[in-house]
Amino acid sequence: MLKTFPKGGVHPPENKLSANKKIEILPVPKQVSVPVSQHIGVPAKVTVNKKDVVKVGQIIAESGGFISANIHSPVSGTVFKIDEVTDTSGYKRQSVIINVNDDEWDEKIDRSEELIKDFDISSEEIIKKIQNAGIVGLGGATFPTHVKLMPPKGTKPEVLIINGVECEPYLTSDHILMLEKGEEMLVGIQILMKALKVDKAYIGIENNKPDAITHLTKLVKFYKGIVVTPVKVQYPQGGEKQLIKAVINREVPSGGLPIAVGAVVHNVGTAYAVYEAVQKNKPLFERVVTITGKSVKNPGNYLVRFGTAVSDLIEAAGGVPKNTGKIISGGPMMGKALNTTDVPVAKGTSGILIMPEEESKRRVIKPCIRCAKCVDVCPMGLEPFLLMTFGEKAMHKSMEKEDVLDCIECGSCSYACPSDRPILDYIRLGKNRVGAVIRARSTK
Amino acid sequence: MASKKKSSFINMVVVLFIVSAIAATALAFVYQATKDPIKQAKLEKDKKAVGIVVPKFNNDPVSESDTLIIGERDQLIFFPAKMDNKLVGVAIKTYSDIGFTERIKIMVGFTPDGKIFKTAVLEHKETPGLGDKMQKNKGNWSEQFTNLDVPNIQDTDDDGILIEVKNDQGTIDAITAATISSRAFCDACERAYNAFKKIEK
Amino acid sequence: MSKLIVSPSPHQLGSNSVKKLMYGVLFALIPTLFVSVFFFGLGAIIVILSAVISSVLFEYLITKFILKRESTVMDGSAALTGLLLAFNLPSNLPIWLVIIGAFVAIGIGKMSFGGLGNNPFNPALVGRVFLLISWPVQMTTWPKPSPFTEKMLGYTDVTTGATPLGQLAETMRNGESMSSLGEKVPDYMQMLIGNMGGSFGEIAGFALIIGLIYMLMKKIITWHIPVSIIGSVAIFTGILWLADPVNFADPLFHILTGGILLGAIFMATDYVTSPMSKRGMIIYGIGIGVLTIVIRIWGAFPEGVSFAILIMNALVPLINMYLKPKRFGEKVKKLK
Amino acid sequence: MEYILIIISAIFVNNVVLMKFLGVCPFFGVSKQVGTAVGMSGAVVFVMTVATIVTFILQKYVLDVFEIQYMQTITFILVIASLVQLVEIILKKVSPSLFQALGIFLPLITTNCAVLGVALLAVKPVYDYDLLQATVYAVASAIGFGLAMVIFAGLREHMELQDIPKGMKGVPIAFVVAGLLALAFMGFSGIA
Amino acid sequence: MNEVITATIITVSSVGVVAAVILYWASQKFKVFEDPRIDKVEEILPAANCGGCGYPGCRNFAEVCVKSDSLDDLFCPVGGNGCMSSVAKVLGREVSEKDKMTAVIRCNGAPQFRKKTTHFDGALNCTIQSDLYAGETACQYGCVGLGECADACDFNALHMDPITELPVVTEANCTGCNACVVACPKDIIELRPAGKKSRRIFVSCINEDRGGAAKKACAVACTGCTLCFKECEYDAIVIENFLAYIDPLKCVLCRKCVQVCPTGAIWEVNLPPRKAKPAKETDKKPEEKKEVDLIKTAKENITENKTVDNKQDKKNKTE
Amino acid sequence: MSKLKIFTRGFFSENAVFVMLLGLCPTLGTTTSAVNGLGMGIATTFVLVMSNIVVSLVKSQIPDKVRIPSFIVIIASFVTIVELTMQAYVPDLFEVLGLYIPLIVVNCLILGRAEAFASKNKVSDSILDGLGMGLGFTMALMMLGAVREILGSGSIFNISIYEGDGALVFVLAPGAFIVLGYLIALTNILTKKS
Ligand SMILES: Cc1cc2nc3c(=O)[nH]c(=O)nc-3n(C[C@H](O)[C@H](O)[C@H](O)COP(=O)(O)O)c2cc1C
Ligand SMILES: Cc1cc2nc3c(=O)[nH]c(=O)nc-3n(C[C@H](O)[C@H](O)[C@H](O)COP(=O)(O)O)c2cc1C
Ligand SMILES: Cc1cc2nc3c(=O)[nH]c(=O)nc-3n(C[C@H](O)[C@H](O)[C@H](O)COP(=O)(O)O)c2cc1C
Ligand SMILES: Cc1cc2nc3c(=O)[nH]c(=O)nc-3n(C[C@H](O)[C@H](O)[C@H](O)CO)c2cc1C
Ligand code: SF4
Ligand code: SF4
Ligand code: SF4
Ligand code: SF4
Ligand code: FES
Repeated sequence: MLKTFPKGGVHPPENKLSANKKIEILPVPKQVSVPVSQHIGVPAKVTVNKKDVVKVGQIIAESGGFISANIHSPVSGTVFKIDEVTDTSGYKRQSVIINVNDDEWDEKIDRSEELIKDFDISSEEIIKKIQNAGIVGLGGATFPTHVKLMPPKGTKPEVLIINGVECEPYLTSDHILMLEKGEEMLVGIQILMKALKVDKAYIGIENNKPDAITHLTKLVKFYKGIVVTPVKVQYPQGGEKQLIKAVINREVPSGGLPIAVGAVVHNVGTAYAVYEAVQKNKPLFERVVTITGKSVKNPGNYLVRFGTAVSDLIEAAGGVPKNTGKIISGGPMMGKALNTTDVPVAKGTSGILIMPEEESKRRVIKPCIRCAKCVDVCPMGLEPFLLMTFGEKAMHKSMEKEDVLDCIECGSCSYACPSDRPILDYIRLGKNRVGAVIRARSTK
Repeated sequence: MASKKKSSFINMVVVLFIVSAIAATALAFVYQATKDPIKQAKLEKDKKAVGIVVPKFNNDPVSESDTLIIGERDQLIFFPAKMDNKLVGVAIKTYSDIGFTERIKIMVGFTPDGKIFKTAVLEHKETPGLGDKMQKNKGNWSEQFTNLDVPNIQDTDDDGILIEVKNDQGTIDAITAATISSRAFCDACERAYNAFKKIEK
Repeated sequence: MSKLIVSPSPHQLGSNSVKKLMYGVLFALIPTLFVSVFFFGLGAIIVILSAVISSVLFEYLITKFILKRESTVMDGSAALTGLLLAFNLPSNLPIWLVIIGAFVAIGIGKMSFGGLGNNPFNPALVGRVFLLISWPVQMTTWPKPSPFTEKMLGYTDVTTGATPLGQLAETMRNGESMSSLGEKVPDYMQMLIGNMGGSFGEIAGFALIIGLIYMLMKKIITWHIPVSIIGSVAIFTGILWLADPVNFADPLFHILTGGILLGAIFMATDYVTSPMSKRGMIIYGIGIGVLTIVIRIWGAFPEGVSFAILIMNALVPLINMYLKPKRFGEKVKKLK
Repeated sequence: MEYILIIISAIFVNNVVLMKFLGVCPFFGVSKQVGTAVGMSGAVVFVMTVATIVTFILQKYVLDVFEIQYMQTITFILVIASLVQLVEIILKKVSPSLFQALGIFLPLITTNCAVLGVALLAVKPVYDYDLLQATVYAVASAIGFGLAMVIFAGLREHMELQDIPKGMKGVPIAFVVAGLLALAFMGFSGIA
Repeated sequence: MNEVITATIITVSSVGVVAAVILYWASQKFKVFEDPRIDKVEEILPAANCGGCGYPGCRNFAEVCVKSDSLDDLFCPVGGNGCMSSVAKVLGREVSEKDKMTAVIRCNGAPQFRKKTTHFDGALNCTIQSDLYAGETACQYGCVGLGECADACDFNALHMDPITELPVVTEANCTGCNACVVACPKDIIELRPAGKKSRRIFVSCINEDRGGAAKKACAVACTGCTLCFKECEYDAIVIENFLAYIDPLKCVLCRKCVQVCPTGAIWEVNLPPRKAKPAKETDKKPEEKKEVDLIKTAKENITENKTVDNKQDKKNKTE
Repeated sequence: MSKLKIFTRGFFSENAVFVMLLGLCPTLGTTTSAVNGLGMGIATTFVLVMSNIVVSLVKSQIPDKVRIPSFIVIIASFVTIVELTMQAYVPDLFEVLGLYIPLIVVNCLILGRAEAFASKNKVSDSILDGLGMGLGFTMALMMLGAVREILGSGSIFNISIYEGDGALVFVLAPGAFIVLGYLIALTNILTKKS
């Protein structure tokens, strides 16, 4: 039996259309707009002014606090203006707009392709480097990586788990990264292990990527303490609590962080970014983005500079198809629908999915028939139908009692519901409100 | 709002005493006044039932009634009906506890030869629509008992019981879907018949 | 490209739908339908048609004219209620009673609560029990099954006979031993294929089990409720039987007769009226099993499944309140 | 065995609320939440038991002796009313925590038909109960009341979340639910 | 007097007296201090102890009345309204007459002024939409039109206009309870003093974008052009983040700002129709008129059918 | 309050059964037929009116702490009077109504009116109030009884109106709840509309 989490989950059609497409480098656009808030936490503070000339990799916005991250210029050119631009959040946010001129990189960055395996540098220095490079989790949540590497007092990391699951349908960026940059990633993992002072790391990979599993299994022989763990194809295998349960059979307590059970989870992309930052001095200003969708002409995986407009990326894949209904940043289960293609690619953009109109529309909502399918599929053991009802009726106390805050917003419940009820919509609403109530209570 | 009297120990007790006493006195008088009518009403009921279940008579069976003791606790009252001092029938107030709900009380009238003349239901709590079909006004089921020649019933299963429903190898058709009530009715009749035999002696 | 559509995640929806599930259950009932028509002929067809048509019609009329909501009849749940109600009736029941049953099931049992998904009690069983208590005579006169004969064309004038459970009740009431029961009822093989008296949908054990397997394969229902009902019936009657084989019938007899299979597979599993968590489902199933046997053996009714399911339906809110699914991570939290 | 029969009969077969229609007002009034229903049931068990014991003694040793059975109603209700008040006063002082749990339900019990009803039934000549049997009968009846009420409260809490049509919302649907619950309980009839 | 009567009287009175004595003794012995107001309230209540109020017993209800902050959700069906108002009197809880506040809608962006660029397809709830993104139009401040405020109103004072897709306040019903203000995720609704004779002037817009962007997003947005600010002689208008705000306490209802606003963002409510203006001023008028006409014709053009469709659509979804 | 309003509110706006949900046990327990409902209603009305009269007469003499016990004794006396009288003159009806006659004592309707109205008002008003409430109660019982009788036994006031068996449930406990539920829904809808 393959390892997996104990309860719930769904298996949507995988649709990994771009699975075998090599990473292509997307040409640098004429203008980029780089949001200063590409991560969870405090937005970064802009350090450049209008008309300043910047190089690739130069800092343009400084971390605004502990949970925050530096932003580096992804291009070289002059700062055109600093203005509010709609980003993937759907709201206007402060961004640095740069007119591109040439492609001049910061001198410190090592641009060679050569693999550097050895590192001899202390744990603190690693973390410092990572922090300076503005690395955030590339698995979706964009949580600043250096914070995760500094476990709070009283906790001790025991294992590092690398999330190569990529359980979202359509997305393939992690998959291709593991195939093409496997070795670099493994070095990155060793660096992370050193930073965390652990000697065990697992790479969890879903069983639908046999090539990545064999490739990495072959490679890990040369890296001490790293094990490749194939896991069952089951959404949301990539959720960190689920992955931890599947790989090391520990349950992160309700409301707790992975570190409570001695685990730290990082995405494969993050590991690769760590490699580049530490061994090549390259800050985080580009990433692999999958562009995909059933009607997209050339689905593929592109290495994209942050700040590039999504429309440019779509253009590279053959343009916006005629019957487009929805454009999603991320996968179909957790991604965010965009209201315009004029938004910049950012650290959290793992893929752009274009859905045809007929698949985009939600169906008519019918009454809950209490079929318990949502209960069956909820990986957190919640009762989504009940939470939704409470959400609709604004019964916040009941929601809190029913552990609404444990919901990881995986959307399995909405997916499984035969009555097409917008369960997660209301749960999210309730989570926000309950969260606000709890915050208000704790400040009292 | 009317002014409220403050409570003190004395006035509490006194008032409650007075109220209770007045109430009790009033009730006692009402009781006195209704005592006889109540008794009368009860007798009337028996009388009416007796009138139904035995042939014509001209004595007062109620005043001539007597209690018959069978077994340990069983007490049945019987009412002899006489025409010109000649016994024309005996009405027996009988009961059964094997009905569907609580006790069933019926009056069974016998002619001196041991035939059932007629029956009348006095009291029962069987389900309306099912068990209550034993009442005359709710169906003609009890017609079966009119002139039932009890002494000549064949006791097919030799259990010594004569009045039985067909399910128990007897001769009586049960009320549809209310075998239990029917069985109880038969049981009461049987009890009355046994009493009758005793009186005969 | 016209206006982009924006909605919260997830953007992909599963292929399940209420309609699919309901029609799936209807499909699973087809074998049973054939067997019942095979044994009860025209009567079965008449009762089924009148129950299904009147259920659908009542639902349509009530949604349209009283609740003034969007019509929901096409989702198949009304037809399913009608069919299951029919399966719980004797095949010679007068049509007007079938129609009243459908009215009670849909009107009182379902639409008074707001229609699909809102009713706490199983509508078909509400209809059935209502009829049973209101017209006990008609509801307990069972035609004899008569495969392949010209009698099949009879509807009201067919010969009647007792059901095995009726025989059981009679036997127990008369204090006779179980061996005398064996002579009066068909053997188990006959029972399994459906050659016995009773409501015409409950007789066909074999066909019902085919339906169960189909629904399990299609993931329409899970095993928890049927298995816990049948299991608890088997265990409970098994204990009684082992303790006193003279006065109690054996477990197989209890499982094959009466509505246990129909109830366990198709009626207790009704989503709307059953618990939401797996643990809850098992408790619910055990409750139904035990109550059924208690009513069968000690109660006034020879058959108890309908009542047992209704009683447990009433307990479902409490079960849901106290038997939650196991939360992820909860245990660790408590250990701390 | 005799006691078991009394218990089963009083809880399931002849359930006070659902079959005998006693105590219907609190059954509807205090069943909006399971928690309250449980508290009320506890209070009813307590009062019904004590009241039945006291009235039983009163009947057998006073009313029957002086042959003034017709004063039954008035004496019983006086006893029950005073008893409830007494229990309330004492409980408040002696065990505030228990009072918190039960006390608030006590006043409601005076006008609960079930208490007087059960006390009256327990002395009915047909049953011919002795004191112990009467007590068991009272306890079981009260449990039957509580059981029905808790189940009903669960159903009502559930109905609150459902999409009940406008005209039926609230009390009407509660009655229909009670009716269907009674219908289900009919399944127990005849168990003896 | 005969025996039965004697026995009756003795029994019943002694039961009565014994009860009274025991109760008195117990109530003395087991006295517990309680808020005396509870007794007072209990006295007013009918003591039917029927549970009709939802609380077990009158005393409990009295306690709840005394302890809770408001009597709004408390009602005794036996005593009725009169009883409840006496309770309120005892507890000194009559609502003191405050300055009447009324809700105003600070968004004027009906669909014909504010083009929809996307279609929202999630659950129909304003907060859900605004948590997700800025909204179907280019104005990220405006009303999203899903009626959460109207649902929050307990007094039937808000409804959604199917044509403008904006909430409309029925002033007569508005109690100024603040529920809609809390409900609206976009902070569209403001409680303002109802004003003399219910006359008010306010800016019906909260768009903080720069003029050009605002105007592009919505034809009736406040662009922060400062014309009104300059016009106002009473310092009632402040402009911050390209948005004007009229201070209700300073505004004297002179209505000058209303006329100068080029986008019609300033609303006047319950003011009498303006006297015909001297001819000179009319050159400004057409523009203003155009706006008004726009709304009018839009309303007329939308056939009834469409309105129904709209509702149907929403109903379908919520069902 | 006008006399008329005191009298009529018991029928509609404050109907004991349909609106205030008081006295439900006899309402459900005795309404197997219209006649039974009528009988019960009249008995209750009698007690209600009489106790209202007495309570409003003695209201100022009763100390507060024993108010309730005293009222109960007064009510219980009238109940006993009804009991005895019925036993003497309508024994059949008495038997049918059985337990519910003594239970009039605890009918919250009566104590409620005594407390809420009679103990604060003039005798004449109290009579009107009692009559109105009582007749409203009687009306409700009769309606419920009539519906149950028609559906359950196929007759009304013991006059058969259709052939064949009625639906037995309506005579039994479940039917009582269900019919009352729908009647209340109906009154809700009707009173809201007007
Ligand atoms: C408010 C917040 C605080 C966090 N604090 C820590 C922390 O102190 N240490 C840590 O290792 N991770 C921390 N995390 C990171 C989470 O454990 C998690 O890895 C991150 O949110 C991304 O997970 P996801 O993509 O599964 O949502 C924190 C996350 C959040 C949102
Ligand atoms: C439902 C769900 C599914 C997820 N799926 C993936 C996934 O497939 N791959 C992944 O790397 N992270 C996934 N994540 C994010 C992880 O939980 C976690 O945040 C991430 O692995 C932490 O690594 P990072 O900080 O390096 O991003 C998912 C999160 C959730 C809540
Ligand atoms: C609610 C209810 C009330 C019943 N009332 C009676 C009754 O009053 N008398 C009776 O004989 N059977 C009554 N029965 C039916 C019996 O329990 C039993 O089923 C029946 O007598 C079986 O006998 P049968 O062979 O006549 O059908 C009642 C059943 C139920 C469910
Ligand atoms: C597995 C399954 C079983 C069902 N069983 C019943 C049933 O026993 N009785 C019934 O009326 N409806 C049944 N339905 C249909 C539907 O759920 C029912 O009408 C709802 O209770 C109406 O709200 C069933 C549906 C499914 C999917
Ligand atoms: S409730 Fe939350 S965790 Fe559970 S399935 Fe739904 S979205 Fe996922
Ligand atoms: S999956 Fe949908 S229909 Fe089923 S219980 Fe959950 S919310 Fe209700
Ligand atoms: S005013 Fe606010 S709550 Fe009301 S419809 Fe507009 S956005 Fe929604
Ligand atoms: S005149 Fe109109 S647009 Fe200009 S600032 Fe004033 S309100 Fe805004
Ligand atoms: S009449 Fe109210 S409890 Fe019985």
